[in-house]
Amino acid sequence: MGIVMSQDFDFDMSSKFGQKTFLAPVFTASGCAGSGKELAQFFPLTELGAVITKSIALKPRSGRATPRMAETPSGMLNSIGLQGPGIDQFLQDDIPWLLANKANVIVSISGETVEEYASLARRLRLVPGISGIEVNISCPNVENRGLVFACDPVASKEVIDAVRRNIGGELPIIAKLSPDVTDIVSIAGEVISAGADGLALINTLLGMVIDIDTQKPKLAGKTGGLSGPAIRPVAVRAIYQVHAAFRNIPILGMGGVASGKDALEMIFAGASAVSIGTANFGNPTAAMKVKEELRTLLQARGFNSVREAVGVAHRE
Amino acid sequence: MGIVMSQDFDFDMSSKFGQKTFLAPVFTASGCAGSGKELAQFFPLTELGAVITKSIALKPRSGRATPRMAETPSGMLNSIGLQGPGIDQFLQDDIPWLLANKANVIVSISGETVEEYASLARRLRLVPGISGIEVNISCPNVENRGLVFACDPVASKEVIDAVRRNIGGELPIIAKLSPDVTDIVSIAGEVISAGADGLALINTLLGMVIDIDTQKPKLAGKTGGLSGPAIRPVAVRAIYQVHAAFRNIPILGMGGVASGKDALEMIFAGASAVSIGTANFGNPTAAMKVKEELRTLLQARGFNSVREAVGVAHRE
Amino acid sequence: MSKINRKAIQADVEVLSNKKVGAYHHMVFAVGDMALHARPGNFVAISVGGNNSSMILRRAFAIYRSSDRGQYGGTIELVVAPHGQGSKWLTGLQIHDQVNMVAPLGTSFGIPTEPVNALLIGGGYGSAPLFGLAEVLKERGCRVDMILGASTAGKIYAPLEGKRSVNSLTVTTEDGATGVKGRVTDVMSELIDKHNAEIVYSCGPMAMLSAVNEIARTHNLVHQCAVEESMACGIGVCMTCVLPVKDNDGVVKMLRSCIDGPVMDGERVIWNSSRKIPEGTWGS
Amino acid sequence: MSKINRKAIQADVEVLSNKKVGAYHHMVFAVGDMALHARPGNFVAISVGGNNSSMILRRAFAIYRSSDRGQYGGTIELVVAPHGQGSKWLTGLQIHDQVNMVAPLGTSFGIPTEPVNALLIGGGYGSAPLFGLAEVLKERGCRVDMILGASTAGKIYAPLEGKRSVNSLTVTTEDGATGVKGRVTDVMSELIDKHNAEIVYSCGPMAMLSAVNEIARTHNLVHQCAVEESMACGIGVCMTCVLPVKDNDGVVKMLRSCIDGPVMDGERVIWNSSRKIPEGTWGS
Ligand SMILES: Cc1cc2nc3c(=O)[nH]c(=O)nc-3n(C[C@H](O)[C@H](O)[C@H](O)COP(=O)(O)OP(=O)(O)OC[C@H]3O[C@@H](n4cnc5c(N)ncnc54)[C@H](O)[C@@H]3O)c2cc1C
Ligand SMILES: Cc1cc2nc3c(=O)[nH]c(=O)nc-3n(C[C@H](O)[C@H](O)[C@H](O)COP(=O)(O)OP(=O)(O)OC[C@H]3O[C@@H](n4cnc5c(N)ncnc54)[C@H](O)[C@@H]3O)c2cc1C
Ligand SMILES: Cc1cc2nc3c(=O)[nH]c(=O)nc-3n(C[C@H](O)[C@H](O)[C@H](O)COP(=O)(O)O)c2cc1C
Ligand SMILES: Cc1cc2nc3c(=O)[nH]c(=O)nc-3n(C[C@H](O)[C@H](O)[C@H](O)COP(=O)(O)O)c2cc1C
Ligand code: FES
Ligand code: FES
Repeated sequence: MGIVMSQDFDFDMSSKFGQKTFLAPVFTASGCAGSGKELAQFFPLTELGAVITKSIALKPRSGRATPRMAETPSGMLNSIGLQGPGIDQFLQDDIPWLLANKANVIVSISGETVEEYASLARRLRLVPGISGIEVNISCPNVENRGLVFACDPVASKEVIDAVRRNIGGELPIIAKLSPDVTDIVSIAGEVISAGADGLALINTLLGMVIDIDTQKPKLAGKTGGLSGPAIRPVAVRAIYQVHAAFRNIPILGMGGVASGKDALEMIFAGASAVSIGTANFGNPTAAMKVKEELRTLLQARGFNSVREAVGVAHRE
Repeated sequence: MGIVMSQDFDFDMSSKFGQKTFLAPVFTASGCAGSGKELAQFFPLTELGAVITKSIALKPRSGRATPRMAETPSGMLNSIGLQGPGIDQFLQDDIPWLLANKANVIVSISGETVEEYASLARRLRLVPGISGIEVNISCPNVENRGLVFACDPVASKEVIDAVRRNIGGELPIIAKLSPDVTDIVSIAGEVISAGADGLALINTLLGMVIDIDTQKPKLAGKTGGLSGPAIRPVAVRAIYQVHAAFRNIPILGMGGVASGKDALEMIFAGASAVSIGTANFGNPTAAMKVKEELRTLLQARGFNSVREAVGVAHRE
Repeated sequence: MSKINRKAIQADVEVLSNKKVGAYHHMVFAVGDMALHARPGNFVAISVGGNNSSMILRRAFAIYRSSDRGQYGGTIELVVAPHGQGSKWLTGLQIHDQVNMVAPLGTSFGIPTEPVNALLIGGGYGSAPLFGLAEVLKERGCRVDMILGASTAGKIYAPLEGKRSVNSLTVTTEDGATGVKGRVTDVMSELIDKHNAEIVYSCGPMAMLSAVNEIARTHNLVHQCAVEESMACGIGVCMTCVLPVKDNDGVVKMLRSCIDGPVMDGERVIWNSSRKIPEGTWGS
Repeated sequence: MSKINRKAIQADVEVLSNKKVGAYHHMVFAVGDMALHARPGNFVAISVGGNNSSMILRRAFAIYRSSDRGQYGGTIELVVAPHGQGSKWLTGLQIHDQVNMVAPLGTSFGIPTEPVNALLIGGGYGSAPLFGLAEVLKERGCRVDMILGASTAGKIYAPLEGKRSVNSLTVTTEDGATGVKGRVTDVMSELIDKHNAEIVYSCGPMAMLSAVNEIARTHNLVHQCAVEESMACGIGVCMTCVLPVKDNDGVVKMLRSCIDGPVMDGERVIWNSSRKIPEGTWGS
């Protein structure tokens, strides 16, 4: 059933994406938790709502050359370039370990064509035990001059449509959107109309750092994705705008969450749960810290569940 | 001639926008230097490339209600709402003082319709002594459902076109773009084709902070503009992308510049000069610090002028 | 029209002393010439968090006392509540640590040219600027009575040497732990009458100032108050700290509390205007 | 396949000592049980900048020495160069200050089961992990010779007690201020021959490791090196710290230097691959 047990019987921290219920409101963000094993030495993965795996492609990918990261004020740039073993080896190595360790798993997928997303969905519909699929559409579309899917409403819709048609009934589809667009609400509308059960907001912002000594972009890939507390106000805004437009679509909030306070901000803005990305790097136990602090803050404010707090900032 | 004298005879820090030469590469960003008087007690305004005035509208505006600001990690949100006395009183009070104090002045204008921008341009063409006009197109277009001009290539072009036709020959037009768009290069292309002599990159990013105690957006205006070091990587990326596409259009770089190192990053990315915004709040002498540090860094790298350093990060 | 405080100086200054007093920290800084022109009501703006700080804005603090001579040259004293990130960092500093300060900033309390009976009202750390004011008023021959209020005893800042400069001190606490149980406004009317107050000075939370203003108005008293709005710059360049104030011609404008304030004429302020622009405000 | 260091612990640890030595700071931390499983080559990851830091990523430092007993319980020692923002903050700490540390992390130097002649080569602060390694090798009956190089004398870190654990120490500096003028690779071949070196261990800048590897290869020697790539997490979750390495089947993969390293088999590393993915890399 995709339900993990949690220690709290008195306080309901669950969220629901499609048909799946997740008992803890804190997830790990795609690409920020390794294969799960690496964090598992710091806390039990069963404490998470789910592990969202690093976006996986059909084929193995070496990713981008190094340097792949640059620290920025209250943030960082990364340009990993979706390094990964490809779906086959991923399903063979990573998934069994996660399931054996009773982690809830949401598989994040990435493709270069609509058809690749469709193929990935077909592969995943047959995999028992996973709890959802996150569709990372912040990837360049090779069939359209490399324009990122998430920047184009039509392409975004096509991808989710293809995944929906190929995934079958049960697995919730979470569409992960990019903030680098003029109108995130309209992109959200498109993917919802194509059948997304939930939204992940937000992916990184496109940024660049120049090394003043080499006089070149610091990252080998030149641009990179900006993440961390620096972008939190942009994430909160995106969540607020999208929740205002689509009250019934659950949102997984992310972008600089490092404390319970940060998580609460996103929940008040309209997120049903949050994901921890960059904060894992600075603090391997960040997810547990966020979860504990969030519970304390919610209880102090008289909420009996996370659900009650979702979107309260929209009340007049 | 719009040329301010500077103390350096050995090192050329000048930049050129249209027909005007500015001897110092550090400007103050619109809305971040009051009327000029307030900073003048900390350093002589003649040390600046120019003072860019707070965006002025045709009519007086009270701006937004308070709270108007929220501090964020390495940044801040503001929602001033373009408070100002309107062009008449501005030309009567602020401009004469600035000119009497020998400051170089670039007037920033904002409007709610294309016609308002045109009217503002007509008013400014008759004003002796000013060195340029910055067109802030990050304003809601009342004739198009409040959609911000800068988010719409057609509207952006129309505004610059109207200003160009009304301003006359001499005054350089600097179009100030918003980073909240899917494709800033195409917007840049439109305003350049309409006759912009230079670009100001970037305006603030739309953000939000929620107060977890009141459970409401912290700002009375709900959303606000994110500025400060947090957004610098986004600014550097925008400058780099636009300079790559339009090598001959001078760019005024801004977004989190607080040190000479930050300024140099933008210059290497393609800016001809930089503007200091939020950094003035934390440090009233930030502009002078940036200017001195920038000179030292450039000289240490063997550059004989700022101009030589513009865009060097694009070299293969 | 704006009253830029042209005496403001920016400098790195040294912490001379940092002592916990009730819920607050009394902090002394060696500031050199910066102290020369500080007047009661003026404030300082301090950078917080150190070199690698994620906090990019200064914090404003009312000047509690200043002295332009003494063992350490000029000094400025503050009363700081460890509230959020910035003030906690500040109150965590050690002797000899340095901070960057801009001061003196803003307007100061208007001082009557004739001796009058003054009632000074402070809420929480809002008492800080009132003791310096009391001294000046006393020097001018005024009678000075003071009311200090807070939620609880620890939040009343009333040091011994401060008390010496007032004719009477009335304390109110909401929990009744010390002084009169209640709010400053519960005792204000009575004290106005008792001491024949002719002018009211106040400093504290906006809600208190508003309530004080109402009572001062009904008694037809001049009310000088030091307002506290969120400030991003403190020097007049950002326009975040505004509040609606009537000008000489009765026109309501959004004025900067860092330049046209913090001390303002209470009668001119349009109170309770947070989250809305009052109707009729110029330009709205 | 990856070798997660399952001994890693996260804790707030206390600065016991912080002394400037030449261009570096020798720092000692009271770490309790964290020291128990530290091996030469392992590193620590430290949060920098304090509570309000704008630096969100940890900094990695090779463990110079560790001890699981003594006056202060377990200790870990580091050699830190005050380079940029983070390391300057760290080296500015006082005794009794606390930092958050995750350790021990990464792989350790492989120790030969038989006594062999080992040549240890360090560049700059890269000497740090080599002294602990030398001690272990000596215990195993190995002959240990060491070369340390740097641009100038102040950047050679070679404390007296460290020197005791090696049979010979050769120093090179690029400016010739001390030792042989030149680079470690200028004296390396000669020392390999002279001492019949059978294995090379190295730690230092990537360019040095690459040059050392080239010479080790021409002498047909095993080369264990501790690489230094920019790390965002240090614990294997971010994939920023990768470099191309041949696996057992000769396939080149981008491996994480924080988990599959920092100590790697020099022969397997594809050197000089910054800013490009070598041809034939798996998945590219
Ligand atoms: C004119 C003036 C005088 C002041 N005098 C004193 C004083 O004498 N003693 C004292 O302890 N504090 C005083 N304050 C409040 C002080 O400036 C800080 O706002 C307060 O210490 C909280 O900052 P923080 O970093 O701890 O909290 P945070 O919550 O981390 O602050 C975040 C941001 O919100 C702003 N903010 C938060 N609370 C307030 C508030 N109550 N008023 C205005 N802005 C706020 C901060 O300035 C900061 O920009 C004064 C403020 C003003 C404007
Ligand atoms: C495995 C390993 C072991 C290390 N051991 C030591 C040691 O024993 N002593 C020591 O002084 N330093 C060591 N370093 C380097 C150290 O981690 C910091 O990178 C260095 O102190 C610079 O950080 P900063 O904050 O001062 O500089 P900044 O320039 O402010 O750093 C900005 C970012 O770039 C990264 N970075 C900068 N320079 C380097 C570099 N040379 N290598 C990797 N990342 C870099 C930083 O980690 C940080 O994320 C080691 C690094 C690694 C990966
Ligand atoms: C190193 C790194 C790798 C990432 N990889 C992925 C990825 O593979 N797929 C994806 O959808 N998002 C990826 N992201 C984006 C994060 O999942 C998250 O959306 C973003 O970083 C904002 O959250 P944060 O500020 O908490 O990190 C990555 C982020 C980082 C920092
Ligand atoms: C308080 C405040 C007011 C601003 N007002 C204006 C304005 O009136 N017109 C405008 O074009 N930009 C305005 N800006 C944007 C700045 O000019 C600048 O583009 C932006 O803040 C990024 O630079 P910074 O990070 O250096 O502040 C304002 C920014 C701030 C923080
Ligand atoms: S605080 Fe910036 S104008 Fe008052
Ligand atoms: S530093 Fe994050 S995976 Fe190695």
